[in-house]
Amino acid sequence: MATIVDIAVSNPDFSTLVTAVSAANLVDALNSPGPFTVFAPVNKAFEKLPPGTITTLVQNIPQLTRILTYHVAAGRYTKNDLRGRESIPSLEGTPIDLYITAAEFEVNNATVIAADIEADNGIIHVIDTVILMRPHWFHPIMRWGKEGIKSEGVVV
Amino acid sequence: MPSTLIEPTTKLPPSTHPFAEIIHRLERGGSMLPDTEENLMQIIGLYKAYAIPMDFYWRDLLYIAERVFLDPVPAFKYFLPKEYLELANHYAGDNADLRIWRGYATAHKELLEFIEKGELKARIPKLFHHFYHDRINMEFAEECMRAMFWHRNMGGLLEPYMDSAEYKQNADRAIRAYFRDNPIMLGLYKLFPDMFIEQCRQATMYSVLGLFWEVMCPVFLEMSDIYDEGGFKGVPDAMNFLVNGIFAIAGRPIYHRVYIRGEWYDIVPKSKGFTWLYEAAFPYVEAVFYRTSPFRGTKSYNAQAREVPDDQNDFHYGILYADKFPVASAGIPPTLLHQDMYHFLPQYLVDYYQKFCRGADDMLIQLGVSFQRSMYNVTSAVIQAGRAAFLYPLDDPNPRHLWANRYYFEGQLNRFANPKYGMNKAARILAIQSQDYR
Amino acid sequence: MLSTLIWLPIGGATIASFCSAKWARIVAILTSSAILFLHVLLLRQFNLGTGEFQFSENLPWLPNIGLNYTLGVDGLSLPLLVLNALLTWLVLCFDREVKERPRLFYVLILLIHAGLSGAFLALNTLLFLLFYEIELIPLYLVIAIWGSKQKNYAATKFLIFTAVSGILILAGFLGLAWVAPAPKPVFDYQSLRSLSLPVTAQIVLLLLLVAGFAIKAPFVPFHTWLPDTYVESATPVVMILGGVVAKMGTYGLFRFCVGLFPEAWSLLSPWFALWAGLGILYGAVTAIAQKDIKRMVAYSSIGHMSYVLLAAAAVTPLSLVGGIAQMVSHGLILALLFNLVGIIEKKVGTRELDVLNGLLNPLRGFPTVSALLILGGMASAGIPGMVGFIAEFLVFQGSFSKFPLPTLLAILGTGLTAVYFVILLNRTCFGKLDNKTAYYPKVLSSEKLPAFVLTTLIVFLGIQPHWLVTWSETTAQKISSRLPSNAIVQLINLQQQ
Amino acid sequence: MQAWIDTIWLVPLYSLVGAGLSLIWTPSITRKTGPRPAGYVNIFMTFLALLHSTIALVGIWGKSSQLFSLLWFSVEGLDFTFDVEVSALTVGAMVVITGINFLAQIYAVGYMEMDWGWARFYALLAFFEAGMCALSICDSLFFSYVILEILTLGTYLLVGMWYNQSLVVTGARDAFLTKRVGDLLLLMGVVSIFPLAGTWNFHLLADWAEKAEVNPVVITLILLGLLAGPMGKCAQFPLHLWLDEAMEGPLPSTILRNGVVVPTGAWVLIKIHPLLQLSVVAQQVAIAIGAATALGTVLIAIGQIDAKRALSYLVSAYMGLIFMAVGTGSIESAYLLMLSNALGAGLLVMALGSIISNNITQDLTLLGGLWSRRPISGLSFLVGMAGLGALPPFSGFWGLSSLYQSLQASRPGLAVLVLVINALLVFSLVRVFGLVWGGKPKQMTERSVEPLWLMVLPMTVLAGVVLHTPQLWTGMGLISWQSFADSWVLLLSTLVGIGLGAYIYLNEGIAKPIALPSRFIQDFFTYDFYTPQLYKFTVVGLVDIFSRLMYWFDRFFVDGLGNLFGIVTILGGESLKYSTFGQFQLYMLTMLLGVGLLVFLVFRT
Repeated sequence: MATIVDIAVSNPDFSTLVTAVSAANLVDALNSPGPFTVFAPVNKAFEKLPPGTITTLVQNIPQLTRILTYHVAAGRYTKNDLRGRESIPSLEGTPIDLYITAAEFEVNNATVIAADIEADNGIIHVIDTVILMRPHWFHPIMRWGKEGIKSEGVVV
Repeated sequence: MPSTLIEPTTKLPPSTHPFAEIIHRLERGGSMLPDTEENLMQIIGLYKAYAIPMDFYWRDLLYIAERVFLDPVPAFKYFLPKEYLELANHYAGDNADLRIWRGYATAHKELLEFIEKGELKARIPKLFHHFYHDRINMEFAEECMRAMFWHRNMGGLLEPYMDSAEYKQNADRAIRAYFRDNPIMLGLYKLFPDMFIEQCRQATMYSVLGLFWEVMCPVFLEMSDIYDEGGFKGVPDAMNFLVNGIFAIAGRPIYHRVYIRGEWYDIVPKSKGFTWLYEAAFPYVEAVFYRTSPFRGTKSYNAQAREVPDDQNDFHYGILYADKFPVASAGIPPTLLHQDMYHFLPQYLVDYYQKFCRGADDMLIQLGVSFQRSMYNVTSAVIQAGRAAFLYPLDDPNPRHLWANRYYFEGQLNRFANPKYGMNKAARILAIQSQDYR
Repeated sequence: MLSTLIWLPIGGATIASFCSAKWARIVAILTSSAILFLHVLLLRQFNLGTGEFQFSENLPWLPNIGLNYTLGVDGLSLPLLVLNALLTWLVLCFDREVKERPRLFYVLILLIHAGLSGAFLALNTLLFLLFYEIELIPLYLVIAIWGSKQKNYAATKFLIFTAVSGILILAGFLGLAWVAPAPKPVFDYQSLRSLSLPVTAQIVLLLLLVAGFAIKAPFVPFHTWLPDTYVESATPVVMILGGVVAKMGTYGLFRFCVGLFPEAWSLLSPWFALWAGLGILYGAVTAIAQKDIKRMVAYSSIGHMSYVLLAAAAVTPLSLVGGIAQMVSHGLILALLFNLVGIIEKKVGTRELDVLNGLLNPLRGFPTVSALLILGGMASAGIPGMVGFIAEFLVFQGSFSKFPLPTLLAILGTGLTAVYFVILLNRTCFGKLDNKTAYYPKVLSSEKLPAFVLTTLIVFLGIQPHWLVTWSETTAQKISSRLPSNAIVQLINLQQQ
Repeated sequence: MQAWIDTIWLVPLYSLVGAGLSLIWTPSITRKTGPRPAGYVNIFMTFLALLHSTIALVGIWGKSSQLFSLLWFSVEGLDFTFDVEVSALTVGAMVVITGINFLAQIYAVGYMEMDWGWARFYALLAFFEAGMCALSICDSLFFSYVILEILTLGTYLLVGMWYNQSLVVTGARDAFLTKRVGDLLLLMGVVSIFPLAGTWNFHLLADWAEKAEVNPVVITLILLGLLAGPMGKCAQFPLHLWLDEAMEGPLPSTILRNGVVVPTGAWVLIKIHPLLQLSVVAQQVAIAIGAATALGTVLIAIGQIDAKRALSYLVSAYMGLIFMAVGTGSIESAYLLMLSNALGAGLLVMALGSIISNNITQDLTLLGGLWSRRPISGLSFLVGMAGLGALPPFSGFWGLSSLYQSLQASRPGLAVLVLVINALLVFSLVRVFGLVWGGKPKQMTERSVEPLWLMVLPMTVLAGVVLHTPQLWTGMGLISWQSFADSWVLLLSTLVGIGLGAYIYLNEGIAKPIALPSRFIQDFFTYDFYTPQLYKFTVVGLVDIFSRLMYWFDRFFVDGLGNLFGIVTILGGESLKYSTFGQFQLYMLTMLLGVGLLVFLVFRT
């Protein structure tokens, strides 16, 4: 079977991702045994980003690396494996939020448009939006919004 | 001619939040600041007036972080050498990494003129301008830095990194090199190493804020130029420009290096992958717009009076909560910033302020209120950018997504409705909804 | 010379009443400036060496009833004349508040000035009374025309009280003329002074006069016209009213009560001293309870006039100089305070202590007005370095050896003065401006000018008090020397029993 | 050299000139540029004053004091003369005042770098400096009163610096009124002593006191009045609360206040000390007040969680010791204590201020763990402690030991009290040190750097001065090591204090905050013996109720009577609402009646 990188390279929909991964020198890492679970944004996902975003990242490889590693989790997780979990830790360090029902599979604010693409060294879930690390205040704010002002939720 | 807002296809029931009207405006892609021509003029004018002192702030912050570093008697830290005045902004000019401002990369011409002549309009030695307090109030920039430094746990990876062994090693190398010829300081360093490391952390924070403002300065200048060309149709346009700017620059590296005897010492190397958005922008907004520390002129520091919160998270003394009327009274630090902006107000704003309240006499307060409006707009941009980055488009057809957006907006606005320590009373969000607040 | 002081303002008023409003103002300014200049001349020519009346003028008028046009000035009347000239000048030159019927206003103020000068200069009891009464008409009109809401009530109350005061004084003077052992009724001050009357008669007449002047000054409990009148009057009016008009009461006390009935005065003075001490406390305590800044300043006046009573009671040269100084200092300070309070009321639209706040704010408040208000309040509370302290201290030091207890009460009173002025300053000047309402118009520099002039004088005379006290030294000695010594008083006391 | 001495009266004027110039930079006058020149100008003027007084001090050193008088004005034979005494002591006091103000002003450049009220602030500091310098050469009771009273106003304005803040407003009010109470009693004393002594000159008063024969009750009352002034200034029971509230003012002014402003009262007390021999009761009262204050406030200080207040109460305690010293006639120790306090208390405030300036909180329970990162401030604090407590060879010891020895002979009970107070004082300082510098970092102290050099430099300079004071004293022959041998018990009490403090507050094993077994007792100390409440229910409440009552009486009784009278005479002036013209007629009627009566009376004869 093919590695994660092989699969990505073979699909023109991932061309931006592949460019980014090679710019960040992550090809070798993603070719290693792993296993990894990769949330792979399609080209359209990158196009959704405002102009200039990619330029800046490509100029700054460590920062690009950080964004890319946020799309990768250690271990091989299919959609079913992930069911019932709220999040999994990414390689970058920040957890990736999950929302999974029978019909839906969302990570952060991205929707998985093709789940469970098996590779030698892991598994790929194709997503329609580039996901970004949610800052630490994100969840308390969401909770506070949901519970209303009276909950006196404190932003940590 | 307000700019067009989004009309979502899927509709949610009306919000029941105390600021429901503002929530609805945000959901349609608007700003917390109402979309009026007057507001647009005020905020853009203030961005311009802010950008020019900011051009000094970021250059001097970097100068202090990189050159002054741990000088025990930094008496001349506000005297920028030519090198730093000519330092090319990475986001302006022909050789920019990403050209945000179409102008030039060196220090702004109005700034240079001010440094040279000041309000005294006299070509006298710099030192005299300095002692006459005819200068940029760098103290304000340093206070913002201190707020970011003192308030902790605002996210990002840099903050924990500063406590790591790796950081201490880097700092140690730089400190030893810096004090190579100064046995007294070296001896002190031996005795109290933590004191020096802590100073070094502060220098790092100088660098962080300098790098943050290096970006904001051309952004604001460009906005002013676009406005002058008739480019913005309304407040949301101005906000969206900021949202796009935030995205574009999000990945900008944050680092700290020190220049000692012709050699650069990395204290926080670029290779750590620290980014502008996570390590500078978010902490900045949190520390400066929301928290800072109570003005001594308005709150008692008496521990028994319990006016100052016990928990840093409850601090709410930033621009979004500040009372602008005491500006220029004793103990009101933002006066420094307002004075700096006062020098660079565009003519249309000067004329505008002349027409209200006491005209030239209380311009400092009037521009302070405008500044508050403009910062509510910047905060709106941060909130919208956060929504775009971490949540869903405003015209998302999925109601669950729209609900998430609403929770997000309501959660953000709860910060202005919280009765704890009277934050709801302090927040000026309702005041800026009206044009009569000035 | 002295006649000019009376007739010049009357002449000015006459001319002004035939001019247009604009010209009337110019005439008023010119007249008042000329008057002020004449007073400076008077100061220069005044002989400090004698306690006698100077520049005397005497014209028989209605000799058969003893009404003669006799004028003279001494160290008692001189400072008050100058105060009168100064305040009139300030009011006429700098006032911009009176927009309605300005011509009438200028005319009336000049007439009031003339009346007051006449009263201070008159050396004939009937002439004094004439001026004392005549000046009431324009005063009544300025209160009733330019006052605020309850002006009619206030003006009427003022009128009734002062009329009663006039009748009492008239009765006293007539009685005095009546009992005088002379072929014709005596109204001439100099002659009256040389009379020696039976003590009982002295006491009766003295009490009549004291009651009359006590209403005018006023002293507790005859003061109730004061708060209403002061509060309802327009700022320039109340500056004159509180600054000089009230001084006629204390002037009369010095001139006629102490001057004409030395024995009776010595006899009753312990009671007067106690009255003064209690009055000071009463005024201070009631002022503390006020919620309206103008009313508070008005109440402060009640206590402060009683210092003069204390000084008069003691009749030592020092206390008399102090008393005269206190009249001047009180006139200056009260005029300053009313001027500033008037500015605040005009700009903010309220005088309520609970509403006012944060006026020291440098951009949106009134920093200069507030700073001067602090200075004025502190001067009134007797903080050294300002004129109020000098006057009060001389009164205290002068009175202490004679009446220790009332003096200590008076000192306590200055403490309470500090209490209400601190309340006033804390509420109005300190604190934070309200974001919703604090869009007050700014104070023009021309509006601040009278306050600056007064402040300069208050501080200057506080630092260089020589210029305050030197005028009245010999006069005070003379008045005091006419008092019988303590031994004689005791003798009289014994006889009474 | 003599020229410098002859012109010593210029010293207060320098700072007054500075204060006057500052007005130019008030924000309502100078709008286009900032207010900082006001600070620089005043620092320069203070420097001139410091220079002048130092040169004069060198000149007058070892010479006898020079007395002269300047006539202010004279009225009715009463001469108001500003009597001046130029001696090493008085000029030395000037050097201390100008020196500390110089350091405090430089410190303020750093501490208040973001304040826009420099003009007012520096003008007021200069005002204080001028007042205190004038007081130090003043040899007249009258002028001492005048200066104290003016400084009371200065306190009101200086505490009221940040007038937008509500507690500042009440603090300024209370400081003013409390001090004013003392001043008024002092004024009563000033007024009432003159008829007896015939002079206000301190030297002449002292001469008079030696042979005066006066009514003991009268002189006791007068002396109690004279004592009240210093009591108010020195924040002694029961007039001590204002100092607590004055802590709402800017910290650099606290340096000056704790160091030298509060001791102005003690200075005047020492000046009137020769009079105290006229009344044993007055002496006893001075001692009792001093002892009660010293013990009470040092206990209150231990109960404070606010950093500034924990220090301010110690100043009251120290002043209490001076009251004891003056009451027992131990003047030399009073002077030593005063100097120790000026330097030590000032330094302590500087050290804590450098912490507060960037750790924001003043709450001691939220501070901690700063030693490794803030050692300079920590060391300065320790030096300040050595400057106050009896820790030989440092300066605090000598004053205390001198007092202890003088008491040991005459009043052993009080000597023991001094030991206790010293132990508690040291304990309270170790407590503060432990809470701020000891322990582990807390949220608010996780990030903390030594502040700007403009604060660190004056702090270290003052620390150096404190460390060298004993050397100076030895050089001047003021102290000798002999006294160390005589008062080793004092050292013991210090060690007990340090030991106990260190055991509790530098010990991780003991949970903090320390709770006393009785909540009541703890609150009793924390809330300052409930003095605010006491005031509220006694003096303040009384004045409040009484004033309302009197006003009610005034409105409804006095005024009502007047109105009734008015109604009877003119048939209801208010209710009938006459037109202006109608009233005018009425008045004319009264006039006519009066004149008619006159004519009738005249022609009847």
